[in-house]
Amino acid sequence: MNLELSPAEQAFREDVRAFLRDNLTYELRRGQRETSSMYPEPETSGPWQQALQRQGWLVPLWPQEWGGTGWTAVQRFIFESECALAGAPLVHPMGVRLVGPVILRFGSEEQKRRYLPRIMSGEDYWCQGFSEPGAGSDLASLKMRAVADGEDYILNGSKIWTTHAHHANMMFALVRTSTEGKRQEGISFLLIDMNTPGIEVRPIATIGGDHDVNEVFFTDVRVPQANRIGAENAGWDCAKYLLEFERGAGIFSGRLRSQLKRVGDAVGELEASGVDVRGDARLVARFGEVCADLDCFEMMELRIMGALQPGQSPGPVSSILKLRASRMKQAIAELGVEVLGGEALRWRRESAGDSVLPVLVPDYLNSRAYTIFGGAAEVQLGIIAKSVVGV
Amino acid sequence: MNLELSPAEQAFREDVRAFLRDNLTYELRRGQRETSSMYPEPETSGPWQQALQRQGWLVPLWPQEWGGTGWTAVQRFIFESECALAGAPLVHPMGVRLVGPVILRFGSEEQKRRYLPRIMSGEDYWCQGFSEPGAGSDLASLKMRAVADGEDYILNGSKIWTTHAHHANMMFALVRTSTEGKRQEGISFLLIDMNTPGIEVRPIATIGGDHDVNEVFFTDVRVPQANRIGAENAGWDCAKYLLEFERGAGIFSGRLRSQLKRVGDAVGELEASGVDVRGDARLVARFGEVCADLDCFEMMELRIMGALQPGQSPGPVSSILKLRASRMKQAIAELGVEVLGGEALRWRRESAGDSVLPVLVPDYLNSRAYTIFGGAAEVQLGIIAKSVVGV
Amino acid sequence: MLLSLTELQEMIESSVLEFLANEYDFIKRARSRDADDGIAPQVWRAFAEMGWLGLPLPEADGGIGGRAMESGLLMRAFGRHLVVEPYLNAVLLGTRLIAEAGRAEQRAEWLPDLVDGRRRVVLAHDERGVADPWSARSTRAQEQGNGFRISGAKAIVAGAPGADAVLVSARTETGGLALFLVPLDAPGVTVEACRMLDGARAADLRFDDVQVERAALLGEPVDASEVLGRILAEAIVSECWEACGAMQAALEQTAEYTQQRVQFGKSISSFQVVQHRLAEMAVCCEEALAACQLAVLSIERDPTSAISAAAMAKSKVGRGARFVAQEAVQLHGAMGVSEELPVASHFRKLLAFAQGSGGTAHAGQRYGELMLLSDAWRYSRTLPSLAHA
Amino acid sequence: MLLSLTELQEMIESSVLEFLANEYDFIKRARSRDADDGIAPQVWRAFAEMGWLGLPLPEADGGIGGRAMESGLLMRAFGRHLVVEPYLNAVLLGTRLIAEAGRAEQRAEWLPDLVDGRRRVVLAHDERGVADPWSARSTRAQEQGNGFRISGAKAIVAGAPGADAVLVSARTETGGLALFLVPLDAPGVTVEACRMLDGARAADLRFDDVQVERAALLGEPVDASEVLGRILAEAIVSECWEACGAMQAALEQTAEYTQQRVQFGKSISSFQVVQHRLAEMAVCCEEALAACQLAVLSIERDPTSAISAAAMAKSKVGRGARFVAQEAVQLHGAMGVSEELPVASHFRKLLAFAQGSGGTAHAGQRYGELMLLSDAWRYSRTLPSLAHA
Repeated sequence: MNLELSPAEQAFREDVRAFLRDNLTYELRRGQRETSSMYPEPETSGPWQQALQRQGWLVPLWPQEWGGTGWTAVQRFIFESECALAGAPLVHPMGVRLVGPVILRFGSEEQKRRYLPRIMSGEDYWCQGFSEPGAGSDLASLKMRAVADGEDYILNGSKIWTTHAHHANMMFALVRTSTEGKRQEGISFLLIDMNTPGIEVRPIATIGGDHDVNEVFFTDVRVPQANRIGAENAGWDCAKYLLEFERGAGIFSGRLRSQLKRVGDAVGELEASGVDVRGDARLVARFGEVCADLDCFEMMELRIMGALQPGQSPGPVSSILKLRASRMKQAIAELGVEVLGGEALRWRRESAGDSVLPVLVPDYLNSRAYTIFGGAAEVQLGIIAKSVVGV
Repeated sequence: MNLELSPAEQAFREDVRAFLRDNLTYELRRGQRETSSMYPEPETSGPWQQALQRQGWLVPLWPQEWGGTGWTAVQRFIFESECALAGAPLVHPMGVRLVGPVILRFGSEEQKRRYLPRIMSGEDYWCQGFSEPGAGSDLASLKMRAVADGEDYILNGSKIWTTHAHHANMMFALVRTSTEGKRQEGISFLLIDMNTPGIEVRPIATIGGDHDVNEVFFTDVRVPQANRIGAENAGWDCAKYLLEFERGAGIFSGRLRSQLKRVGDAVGELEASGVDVRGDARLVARFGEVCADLDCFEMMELRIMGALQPGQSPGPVSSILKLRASRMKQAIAELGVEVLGGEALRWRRESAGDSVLPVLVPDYLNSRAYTIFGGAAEVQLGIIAKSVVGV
Repeated sequence: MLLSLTELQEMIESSVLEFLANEYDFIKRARSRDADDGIAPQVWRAFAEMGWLGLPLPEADGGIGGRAMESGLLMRAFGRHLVVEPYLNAVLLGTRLIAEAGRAEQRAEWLPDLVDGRRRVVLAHDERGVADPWSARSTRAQEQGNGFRISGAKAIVAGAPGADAVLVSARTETGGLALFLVPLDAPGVTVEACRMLDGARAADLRFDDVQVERAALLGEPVDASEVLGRILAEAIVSECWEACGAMQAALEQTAEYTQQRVQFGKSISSFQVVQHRLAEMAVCCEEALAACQLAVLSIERDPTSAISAAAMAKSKVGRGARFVAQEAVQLHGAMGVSEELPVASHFRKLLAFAQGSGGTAHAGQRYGELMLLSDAWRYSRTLPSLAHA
Repeated sequence: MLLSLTELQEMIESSVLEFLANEYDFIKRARSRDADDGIAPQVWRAFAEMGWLGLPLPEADGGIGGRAMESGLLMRAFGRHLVVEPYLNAVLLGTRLIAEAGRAEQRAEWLPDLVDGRRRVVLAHDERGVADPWSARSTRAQEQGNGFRISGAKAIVAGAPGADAVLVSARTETGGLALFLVPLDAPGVTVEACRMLDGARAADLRFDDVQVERAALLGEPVDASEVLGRILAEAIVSECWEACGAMQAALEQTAEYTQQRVQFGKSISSFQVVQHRLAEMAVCCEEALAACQLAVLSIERDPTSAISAAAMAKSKVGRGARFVAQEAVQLHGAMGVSEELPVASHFRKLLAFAQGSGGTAHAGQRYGELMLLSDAWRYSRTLPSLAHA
């Protein structure tokens, strides 16, 4: 076992750094640094997506014919780490990491030709219509109906917690096309133009004060059946594939360290303004523990994700990564609040020059969602017990 | 609400203190202080039981005609606190607090006259035969058979985790007298002379190195049916009553503070020998937190137990007390180990003059049993959820 | 011993709860939250009418004569309903300090208006980077002519927007701590308003060579550390009661939500891990209540124990508050991070509590120091201390 | 990058595991535990025959040339089987220090016997009340004539009973730290044997004006702090591997036990809270392994990072060890506190680990200090550092 880079890996890393030096502007870094919600706003993620697209690095995991890079897992780890540590914006994942792979796997040639280039160019901005008011961790209980009518479906119902629905012009959604058989068997996967009449987007205010998620109401919304991916009632397979793909796609450690850097920078900023942070032995110890946790998480992630073959999924062990990543996010955010001390009582959303302080409290508040969304911690623990421990 | 003592309560407290001054010898206090297992050895608890008996304070909760004191709940709290804080030995509870009340409630006049005086005098030393190798938290699944034969029962089976069975001359036990109907309905409550042929006591070595518990094997052991308390197959009622009574009898806070005093004394002892314990800010903070926890536990216990009418049981809220008391025990013990630092690596069982250090590690090791025995923490949490939260 | 509430205490608690249930539900609360100074006029007026603006004052001053327990019960109800009005900083600190430390003419000038709700004075004590509520301040007051010149900055002073004056704590040349009554429109005072984490309004205050007359000094020209320290400690205990109310409400809302919410074909309250989590939350709430009760009973018994009681209660309630807040959100699932239900507001309230007044961890450390300096940990904390044999 | 073990590493690990599975099960382990010096002669002989007593030594010294990873894998297997022999203090510290810091004649005199198992030297470094492994010692060595006079006390020196000599760390008059090879039967040396929490044997050593010749000084007369500090750090990392093995074994035993144990009509592993607890334990084990791997790979990349790597690993593994040990016992129910199953022994082993070498909490604090003194926390810990832009 060793962590030394081969000459090729070393050269690749230098290419990535050169690219970042040339393309990652101050504004983009600042946009990411000031983001307290899960994803940056399109004015930050968009230009970055275009830079990656120009470089040919936007969709590393796609087949090479469709723009994939053919990188090894270690290359991908290097790429993700370098981007995150340099403070690059997070690419909005709904297109390139979620619906893209589903279209690649289950879509028709026509669908591929129509949607994939628009995903890459950013012309389409996607949102995900999975969760419903009654269906969270138990996704298969979703109820939104799609009733066939000529060449269309008529949609009625609602989706909830829809991230950036207010920015998106497209939604991929799971809808119920049949109420017979097992609950999973009556679900279809649809692509929906958000400008279709009958769609209403209502913002949901959230704990950190960001406008991130929405409820989306559908009243007699007409969607062409041609927008269905795969067969009718076979949408559950798409959803499973999407989750499986997502599982093999996430590299969290760089992003988490980038978050830790904000906290470390806050220590420096407070000390520079005369506050004695390092004199608090308990806080120093907590900083050390969080650093140790993150170092180990990074090693664990590299060992698991870095050893994958192209297209290979890490399997159930990814639940350990997901669980730990979400808790790390919370632990780092909580450390940030502890560093702030009484300053955390201040509620300020507006930017304050280059100060990292204002983002720390909203970041902590929003971090509470990380053990809830995308497979709650309790769900991950159940998977780990069954698949890793084997009980 | 106030905590001021009435003149009568004040006078009572002074009586208790006077009694302790006159009767609690150095040897008795030392015997208790050096006890790392759950109960002190008979040579420590025995003489103390006799002193209490002489004073008429041995069985406060029994009816006054049988030796009870008729104290108010606050008086009992004062009594238990003063005894514990003065370092008095714990009275072995199997006779006076467990089987005694069962005999008082369900026993015949003859049984009462035979057993109660011997419990009080200490002539009989009791152990409890409830748990079996397959029946722990799920007590009703016990299997040890008692088959009627003339005027006797013939017992076959085994009991486990039997505290002080190696000291006891009497056991009260739950045995299966029927395998029909619900599991709870075929159980009887028997008193067993430990000198009966066919009984074998095997010590079980435990984590802290103490000999505290045993496995007891029964091979064709003949016990007179006259030793049965209550009707045949009605033993479950006795067990429930015993547990209910026990629930209303425990006052933990004084004992816990007495344990904390050992830890605080260890700080003093180490500092006197040149070790800088108080210079460790984290340890000081942890000491403060444990103190705060205990202070609040004491207040909570006083509010709940001190408000009871004679004979009244606190009900399911006692699960909160039991849970917290067991965890406090562990937290104090763990603090003791942290205070020891590297000295905790030393395994020494022998006494070392007046030093409190040797007892801290075994105390911590044994403390792990407190969330297991007598209703595991998981069982208490289930009761709290159902009865206190109401879900 | 009396282990239950007195009739007066029960009356105060039930009248506060009744008022808030009617006039301060999660919807009506927006009136206060959205007001520029964080106060809905009709609410503050009602507080005055109910006598609560004089709760901690002796009857001679137009108050109710409430002690620590009465303030605690009121604050617990406030915590349950997430009251954003600056009651603590205005009444339990500002008004009370004037009543206890003010000279006769100061009391006469201010108290009637404060109790009536016509004017409002808040304490300006916290400074940036100074965690411990009882440690020295950087703000200085220098004698000059027949008055003082005050320089320094106070951070996030709750209730300052719209207040008539603040009580500024400042170090004097003798090294002691003094309190000055300073109108917010005095020359040299800069007021920068901000919102607080729990929805309340506050302001950062800067004092640039602010000239005040000698009469602005609260009380006689002696060190105010003792009275300020004690009343700050009592206020921290009151905050613990407030947190206690917020915790209990969060628990109840979570228990209810988990019973209604169905996943995988059953209510999530039927999952064992959810049940145990709720049970742990209930234990935290019971312990937090005990901490609050013990703190006020200790203070009522011996006012000099206030700082120790505050550190104890803050450490205990703060740790429980963190657990209850986090689990309440987690068990609410996505609804926990939305503003549709009160739970997110409870979370922020409890976070504000945990971070305020020096923070939870600091309180534990301080209590540890106080304990190890004495031998108080050897004795019962509920039974009165005796001359020890 | 190579993210899997090399063939040599796999071979070492499997041979150790195979030997221990055959010769060191929970019953046979009693031979070692009950031996007066905590060593079963046939076990130590076998260690020598397998070459493990020379594992960390270069081949030129009769060793295997194992680096941090090889030592770690062996120690992980030792942890799984709860080996009580003083391998760490004798081989990874005593022997290795002589090999790395000894003069040629010292190496020639001692190494062959140590590698063959004929003699044994352990490090005597820990002192009462001194937590940090790298902080100054109180034991002093004063130059006298052509030698030194050593005075001081060393606490709980593992493996001292039956050892031929100890390497004593002592402060010299120049303020540096030196190591001295002192036979245990030297005049002025007092040996008081004791048992350790994990079943091993140790002794408290007192040195009362012990006279040694100049030749007893290990290595040249220069400060040994650097080499001792680094090798101590590597030993702490090895202890982390050992704990990692014990944690994994405790997890597996608990998973198996909960599947067999039936309560309320079903195996307790079917209760959701038990499943989640097991899952949390599994996560701790995975993370502990990652900590150990990262630590050895960091040290192999840059030996000067050993102290930082040790603090990181100790903090992480120590916290996980506490959780896994406590839950393993709890989930075993009463069987967890009895000696009938190995779990109680794993608990004690993991407690000893957590308390040793300065303790878990101290390691976290030290790592925090090291991090905040540098900007290492800004960069990836797995990718090699570059000149930063």
